[in-house]
Amino acid sequence: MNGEHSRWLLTEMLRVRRFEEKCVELYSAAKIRGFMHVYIGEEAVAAGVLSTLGPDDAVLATYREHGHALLRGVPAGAILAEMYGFEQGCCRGRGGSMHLFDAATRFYGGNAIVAGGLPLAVGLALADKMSGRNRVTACFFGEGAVAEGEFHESVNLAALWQLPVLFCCENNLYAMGTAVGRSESQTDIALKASAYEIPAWSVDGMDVLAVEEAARRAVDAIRGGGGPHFLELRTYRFRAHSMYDPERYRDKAEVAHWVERDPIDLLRAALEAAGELSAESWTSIQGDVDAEVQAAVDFAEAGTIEPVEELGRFVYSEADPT
Amino acid sequence: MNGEHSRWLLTEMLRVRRFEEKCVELYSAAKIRGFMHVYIGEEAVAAGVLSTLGPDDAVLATYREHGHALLRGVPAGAILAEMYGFEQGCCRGRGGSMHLFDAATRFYGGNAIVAGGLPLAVGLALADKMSGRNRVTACFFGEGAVAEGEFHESVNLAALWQLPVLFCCENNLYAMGTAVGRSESQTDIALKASAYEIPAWSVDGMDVLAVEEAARRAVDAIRGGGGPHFLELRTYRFRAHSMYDPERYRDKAEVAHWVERDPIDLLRAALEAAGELSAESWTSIQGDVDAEVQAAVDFAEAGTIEPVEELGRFVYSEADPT
Amino acid sequence: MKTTYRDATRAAIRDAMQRDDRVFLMGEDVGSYGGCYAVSLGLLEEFGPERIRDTPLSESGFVGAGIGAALGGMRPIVEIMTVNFSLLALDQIMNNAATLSHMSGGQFNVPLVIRMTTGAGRQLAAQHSHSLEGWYAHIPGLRILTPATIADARGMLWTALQNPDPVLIFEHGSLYNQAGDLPDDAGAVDIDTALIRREGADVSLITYGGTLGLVLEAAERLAEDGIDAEVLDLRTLRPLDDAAILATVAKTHRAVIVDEGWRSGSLSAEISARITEHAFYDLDAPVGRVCSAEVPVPYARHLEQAALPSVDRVVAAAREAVGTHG
Amino acid sequence: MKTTYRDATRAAIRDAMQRDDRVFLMGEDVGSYGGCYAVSLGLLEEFGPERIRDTPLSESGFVGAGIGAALGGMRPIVEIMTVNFSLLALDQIMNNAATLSHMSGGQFNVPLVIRMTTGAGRQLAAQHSHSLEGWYAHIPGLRILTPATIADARGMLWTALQNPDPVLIFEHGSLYNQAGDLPDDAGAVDIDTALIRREGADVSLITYGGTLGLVLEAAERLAEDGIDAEVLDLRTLRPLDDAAILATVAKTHRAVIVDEGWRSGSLSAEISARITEHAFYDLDAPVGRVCSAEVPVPYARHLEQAALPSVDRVVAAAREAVGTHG
Ligand SMILES: Cc1ncc(C[n+]2csc(CCOP(=O)(O)OP(=O)(O)O)c2C)c(N)n1
Ligand SMILES: Cc1ncc(C[n+]2csc(CCOP(=O)(O)OP(=O)(O)O)c2C)c(N)n1
Ligand SMILES: [Mg+2]
Ligand SMILES: [Mg+2]
Repeated sequence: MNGEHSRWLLTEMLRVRRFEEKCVELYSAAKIRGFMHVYIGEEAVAAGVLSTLGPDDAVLATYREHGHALLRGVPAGAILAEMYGFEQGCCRGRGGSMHLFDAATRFYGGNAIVAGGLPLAVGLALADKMSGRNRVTACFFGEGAVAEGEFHESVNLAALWQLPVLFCCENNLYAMGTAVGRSESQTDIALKASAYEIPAWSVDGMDVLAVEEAARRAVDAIRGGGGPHFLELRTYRFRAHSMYDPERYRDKAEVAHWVERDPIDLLRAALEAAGELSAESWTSIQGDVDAEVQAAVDFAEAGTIEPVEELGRFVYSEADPT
Repeated sequence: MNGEHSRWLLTEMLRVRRFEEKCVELYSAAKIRGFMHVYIGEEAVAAGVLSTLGPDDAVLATYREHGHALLRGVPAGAILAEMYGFEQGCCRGRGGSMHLFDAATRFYGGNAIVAGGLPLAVGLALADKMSGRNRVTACFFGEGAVAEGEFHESVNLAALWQLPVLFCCENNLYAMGTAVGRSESQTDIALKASAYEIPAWSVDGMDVLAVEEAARRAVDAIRGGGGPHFLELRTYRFRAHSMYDPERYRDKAEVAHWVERDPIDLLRAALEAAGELSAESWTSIQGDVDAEVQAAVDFAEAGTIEPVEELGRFVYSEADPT
Repeated sequence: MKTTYRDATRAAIRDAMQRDDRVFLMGEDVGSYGGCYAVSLGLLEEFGPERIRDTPLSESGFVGAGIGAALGGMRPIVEIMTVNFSLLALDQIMNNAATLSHMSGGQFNVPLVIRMTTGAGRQLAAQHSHSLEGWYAHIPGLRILTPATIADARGMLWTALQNPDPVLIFEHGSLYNQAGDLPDDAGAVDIDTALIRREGADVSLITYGGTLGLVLEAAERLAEDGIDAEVLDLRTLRPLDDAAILATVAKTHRAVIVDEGWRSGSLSAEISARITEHAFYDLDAPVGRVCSAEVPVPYARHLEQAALPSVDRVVAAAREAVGTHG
Repeated sequence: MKTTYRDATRAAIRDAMQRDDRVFLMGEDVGSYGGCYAVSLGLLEEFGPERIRDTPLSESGFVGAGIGAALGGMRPIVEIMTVNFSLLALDQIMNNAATLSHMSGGQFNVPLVIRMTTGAGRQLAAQHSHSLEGWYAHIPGLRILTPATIADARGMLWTALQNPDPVLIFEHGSLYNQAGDLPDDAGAVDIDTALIRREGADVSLITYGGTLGLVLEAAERLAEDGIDAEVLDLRTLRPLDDAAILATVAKTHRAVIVDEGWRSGSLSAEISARITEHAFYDLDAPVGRVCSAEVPVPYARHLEQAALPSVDRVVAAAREAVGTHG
């Protein structure tokens, strides 16, 4: 175990966790509105995969994408201000929680249509391939998306054209209240993906080091011209689907069982066991993370709304950026 | 070899062949308009599968469905009159070649949207299952349809709900000008279908007895409660995709190679070899078929157009048939 | 009986399920989740998973399966969570549901009901907030309903299920919590006619669905200024009740149409055109329209609200219509 | 130079491919088949399979991939064979292409061109014959073009490719064989303005795309009766050129809109509503509309023809507009 790198991964996961715990608080305080979906419990997936990408690569995620945006490098303040609906938000308040975008980090959303981002990922990768750029496009989606036709069409296109796409299926066992066995006739998602003739593996999505290792192998293969790869990341969401979900469809024991495999706790314990995480170091990590979150809140709280006269802006581009 | 039954299958295939050869002639004479797609070369598929169904079962096909309609029992005259655009046509001239329907034989089209019929098949089977009726819904589609999202969603639904659907993929190697290898990352279609956890086999689609045997096995299994089954029928269209296709995408040698395996010739030769088809018998079969085709032409030629005042009829139902 | 639009919708589904074995409800999370907007809460326990049928995320697939089941003699109620997702099923809706009867020369019909949530106002942003019911009303072969009241939420479904052809019911998301009274014996209502929700003599405010409430509020506001507005609730967007539209215009000689769809190509355009065609010489002022701004609905509350029809905008449009009479 | 609409369309694609490396054509059978309507015939040989890219049958997938490629810096031309199939891609078109710029606060834009064949008249029946371009014009974020002439077929594509936002080009299937002259140096044309195709003083006939030809024919017929019709070709359906529409109406005081879409909720309704809103007091007669009958287009030739706008119907509508002046 590389202590420094692992501590960094731990920090990354904690950043997401604490940021989202704050989001939940702010949602209850009605600072954030609309639909909001948190990633709590699944942090190892985004942390492990995103650490393998470079700045030129592209990332797409779903409506459950605060963590992906944050770890991709979108400033926490800009994300939070977005959820406040403020002009300082990463989309000037137009997108909200489900629609975070950031050109600077090539973060192409945020997409509230299940599976809607997959064809975009294929296209981004196609552009790279046609332009001779050695870049990877990583696309995150839930196992619920696998039933959609757009999933099928996208994976087939990527495979046919051997495009540099990393498909990351966050299999958290439920799509809202629908257990995977009631949405997929084939519940082994990696096996299903293999039917498109692309390399596909399942990974323990609660073990960030395992995720990172698998992602690195896939990303290296893609960069080497190996075409699309598929990772099924077996994980679990600790919280409700969204802020409106009374969770009738799963029992507390199941949740408790998975919470025992909290990815943050697991890594922390491993680091401690390896003598790589002193109490001070853990305290300092937490302090840094809390400071970042607090700064984000301060930034968001100081935000302002866009003048209502600007409502019609950006429906069409203001200047041709070509 | 059961001589009588095989002669009947031979007759069925010949009925389709001669009927469609006449259609091509009539298209050239501008009696038939619009898009028309013939099934010449693929007759063993419809003949072999449909012979295993009963009158209560349901059938759906594509725009290349003259043969399916005919062998399902739609009168040849009504089909031809439909292509003439006449009131005596099976859809009163509203559907044309690509949209044949017939309530009496539970023939639910005729669908000119590739893969568009698959969800309907799932629904028809769902209705049967929910109503406790032991019926099979057979759905024909080309291998090109396999790339569509509707294929994926439909097979998954049928598998999940264990519905009595017989999926019949007519793999004739091309979707218009697109060879299967350029449309499917996994060209073994039966293998691909297996990924939905349903029984799936490939069959020589030029051998009507093999098709029939496979279909019977599948239909029996479905009737026995075995859920959906999938047949990949390996076949070839001898003619162009439609009447407008200059066939730039395949060479004559390939076509010639497949024409050697003409399903009608193959069965005829086998019957002759087995001493089950005398010259007189073959002459008499041809005579009967030609007579049927001629009667259909006579029927269509005597047809009349629907009064133009009736244009708006059937957009909404005229009476609630509940 | 005190109830809500949500509960009335559920009561309608339950009633239909009890009365007709062929009826079933199918859609994403209608079952064990209890329905995305809790409309179907409790129905799984009552009717079981065959008839309260959870589907995978496969809008085209399960809408098409609903069409097939209807062809096969069932009376499916298919739920699409949100109008934007229905775009995934448009092939099945337009190319199959709306055309099968005509293409087959009347041999087949599709007695299917599709319900979906529509509309904005809850900060759900551009992929969950559109109002496409007026746009769907363009499609021949469909019938489009927009229950705006608790009574219509309770009563339209059964009538829709009796209809031999596909019916789309659009439930505005902001109505589910609407509370009010419903007679204990409330039942099926007609789906053919528009209804005057407020009588008036000076200007006709024509609307439907989610905007009925604010239009009634605007009418009260106008009354304070001595403007007596008539409010017509279209209820059914296809076919439109032309007689009711023309009757109110003949009475008031002025009309403003209020519609949450994007303005260009909205249903309000069609109504305006029809009024022009059939009542041109009755009109004392050009027909006015209050629609949504032509933007993908933004998340920020102030922007979202600015994009939508409001009481103020309706009042202003009505005043303009009245002020400009010739 | 003698050419056809088909060849002019191909020349436009070839020219764009030569001028800009980022341009490529993608769609079903654009390559080895030679294009469903032979538009792209020969381009595969010239530009190779990377840039003349055959796709599987996956409308949602490859339209979405076009959006992604545009985001990634390319300038894709995506071809959908027939307008009805575009319904399969509507999620990508409305929920992504049309909204990404706005949702992202202007950070991203989608310089994508989607071409498709539209319209009836060739006995292709209900699943291949609709005219949905006016319906698409409802969607903010899109630009909708309908080249009606050889010059526009040749010239609109390049301009569309320079546009930073998604542009849908609808080519009416009956135009491909249209023959005519094109200057040797024909090139890009503007896509912002409607054009008067015939000057006239008595009535404005407003149309676009596939119906321009019959409207011009109707104008000639009307001229024989001494009615001097002006013909306005809209060219771009979104955004509409309001100035041109209002100018012709201000001149003639009478308007008939001719549009192959189904009448209810057609583009003609929007134009009628706008004329009413902005030129009500200029009008000497109600705005007329000639649209398609509200039926899924039937196969039989006589029924199909009866469903579509015709010279006779345009002449009759124009006569009525002129005859009823106040
Ligand atoms: C096309 C579409 N259908 C339905 C929804 C409503 N919806 C939002 S999230 C969700 C469940 C998705 O589950 P999954 O893909 O497993 O992702 P998870 O939420 O578990 O991360 C559903 C049904 C949607 N947003 N888009
Ligand atoms: C959704 C859709 N996209 C495109 C087409 C145009 N089209 C008609 S047939 C066809 C090829 C279909 O090939 P396949 O499914 O293999 O059937 P085959 O024609 O070989 O029998 C295409 C692309 C269509 N009808 N529907
Ligand atoms: Mg999930
Ligand atoms: Mg094929």
